[in-house]
Amino acid sequence: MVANFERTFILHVPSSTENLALIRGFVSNIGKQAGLDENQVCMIEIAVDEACANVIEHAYGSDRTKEVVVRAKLSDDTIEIQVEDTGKGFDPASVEQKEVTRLIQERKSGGLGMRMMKLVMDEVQYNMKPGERNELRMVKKLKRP
Amino acid sequence: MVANFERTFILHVPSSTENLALIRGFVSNIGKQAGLDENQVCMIEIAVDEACANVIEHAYGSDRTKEVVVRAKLSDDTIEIQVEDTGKGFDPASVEQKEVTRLIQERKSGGLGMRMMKLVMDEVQYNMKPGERNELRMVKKLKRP
Amino acid sequence: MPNSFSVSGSRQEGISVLALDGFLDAHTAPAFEEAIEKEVSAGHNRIVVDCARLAYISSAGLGVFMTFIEEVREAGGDIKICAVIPKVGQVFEILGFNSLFEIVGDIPQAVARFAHSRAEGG
Amino acid sequence: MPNSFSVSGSRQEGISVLALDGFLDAHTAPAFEEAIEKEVSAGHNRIVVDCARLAYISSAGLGVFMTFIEEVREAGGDIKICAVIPKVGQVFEILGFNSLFEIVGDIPQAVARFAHSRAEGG
Ligand SMILES: Nc1ncnc2c1ncn2[C@@H]1O[C@H](COP(=O)(O)OP(=O)(O)O)[C@@H](O)[C@H]1O
Ligand SMILES: Nc1ncnc2c1ncn2[C@@H]1O[C@H](COP(=O)(O)OP(=O)(O)O)[C@@H](O)[C@H]1O
Repeated sequence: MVANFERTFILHVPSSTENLALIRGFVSNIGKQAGLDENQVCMIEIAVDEACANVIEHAYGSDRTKEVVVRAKLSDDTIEIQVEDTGKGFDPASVEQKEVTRLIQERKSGGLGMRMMKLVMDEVQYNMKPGERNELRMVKKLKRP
Repeated sequence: MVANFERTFILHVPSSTENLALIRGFVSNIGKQAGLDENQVCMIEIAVDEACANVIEHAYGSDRTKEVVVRAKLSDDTIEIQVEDTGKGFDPASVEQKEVTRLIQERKSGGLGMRMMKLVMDEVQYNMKPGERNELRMVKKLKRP
Repeated sequence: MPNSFSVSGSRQEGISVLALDGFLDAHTAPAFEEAIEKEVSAGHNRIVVDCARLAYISSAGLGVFMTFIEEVREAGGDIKICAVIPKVGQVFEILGFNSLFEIVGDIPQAVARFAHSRAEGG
Repeated sequence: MPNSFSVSGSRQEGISVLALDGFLDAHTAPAFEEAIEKEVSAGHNRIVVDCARLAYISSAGLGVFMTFIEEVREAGGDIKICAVIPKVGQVFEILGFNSLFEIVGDIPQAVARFAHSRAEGG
């Protein structure tokens, strides 16, 4: 593995859940290049999967003509991932995080995505300009052996 | 599979042979979405692998700070792939295509990449602006059943 | 296919076993939901979900378990999960599913867990 | 690793068997080249390349065969290729390697092909 310089990877795909597998493959390869083990790689795959699924379903309302952009920056001690959309945006602070037991009582099928991202990544930060450029930035610290 | 509209996918990666696997994964996923079978998918993977390996080795002379861009456009009846670099470029017409037997006699390890692309794809076309934007465009027709 | 996922169902000792295979995400979750829905509609409330060949799960997959668990439990049944690979297991764990669902080693163990519970409706 | 590739070598009846595993491209070809180079330097000119676990090959991988074939043949040896999966086989075929290299079904067949040829140098 060669490090000591920042490496940037960018992926643009049509906004369709069909492309979540492609996005995960992209993230997985980069995670392995970062020296993460299989389970850690899977955790980052999930965080990005959740972020992109939200963009596809919520930001774009399943409009398949839109585009999801995933940027990954690999440095010596972090892997930084940005998910970008030009969709309707939202106020993440206004989203109520319900307990899983409550979601179950209410027979909800959703409401775990953002929690998953926060549990898995070291930083999760939204930056919204609805209709222009909404951005979700996630950082994972690399604990080098 | 939903078709009837064009889908565009773009991948940017640092110019390093380490990223050929990532590029192949990208192409493979798109090939499968196009409905190609495993062997056909592999042929397109190879064409793009050869194109990108040439950019990494020849256009950029293994300068890992440079970027390789792969664009794929999926329509109802074609898969079109563009490989872009800002490297030194070359005149494809001036490259002599030697027989494999001759390459073997001369103990060459290279000289098969461009031939491979041409054998596998229906169209292969270079568009050179050295230092600015060199582009290799390859098209594969989809023979729908 | 890159996003390949399939569910196959069988009945064992009055219990429905749904075997998941592949990648369970927002794209493929509807297929899993449909499969569980079919069991529940048929009055089959004792369900084992065999995850031996499940390579990946995201929250969309977990959502399917959440949607149905109350309903089958109210009907005297349950959804038991078995044979989870570590990569998938860590997802269940991280979201606290381990304390909300019974997750066991293999199908026979999952089936046995139903043995002592009351008979289901159908 | 996504670009995983490995070569492992063994000797059978005075023949070097190199087993390739994974993806052979411009990134991994140097490892294969090194392995063949080592055999040839040791005077081992009768080489079988076992492709049973080779999932992918690009022209960079084919280039390794091209580099050494003349040298080992001049020394009375050969490089025989065996157990190629169809995806890899179509690459050999499309570039005409089938008429330039002996490509057979498995290691014993490849080894047997050396039986009638002259003894090698070392
Ligand atoms: N990128 C986004 N654009 C618009 N709304 C979003 C976005 N991400 C999340 N949301 C909103 O936040 C809610 C909670 O998201 P999440 O925790 O991922 O659960 P789920 O997506 O399963 O509902 C969503 O239901 C949606 O209303
Ligand atoms: N993208 C490129 N930029 C600059 N030179 C190139 C490029 N692609 C090919 N070439 C030139 O064409 C030659 C033949 O390429 P190719 O047939 O792919 O074989 P190989 O790459 O194995 O030499 C190369 O050796 C190189 O000189």
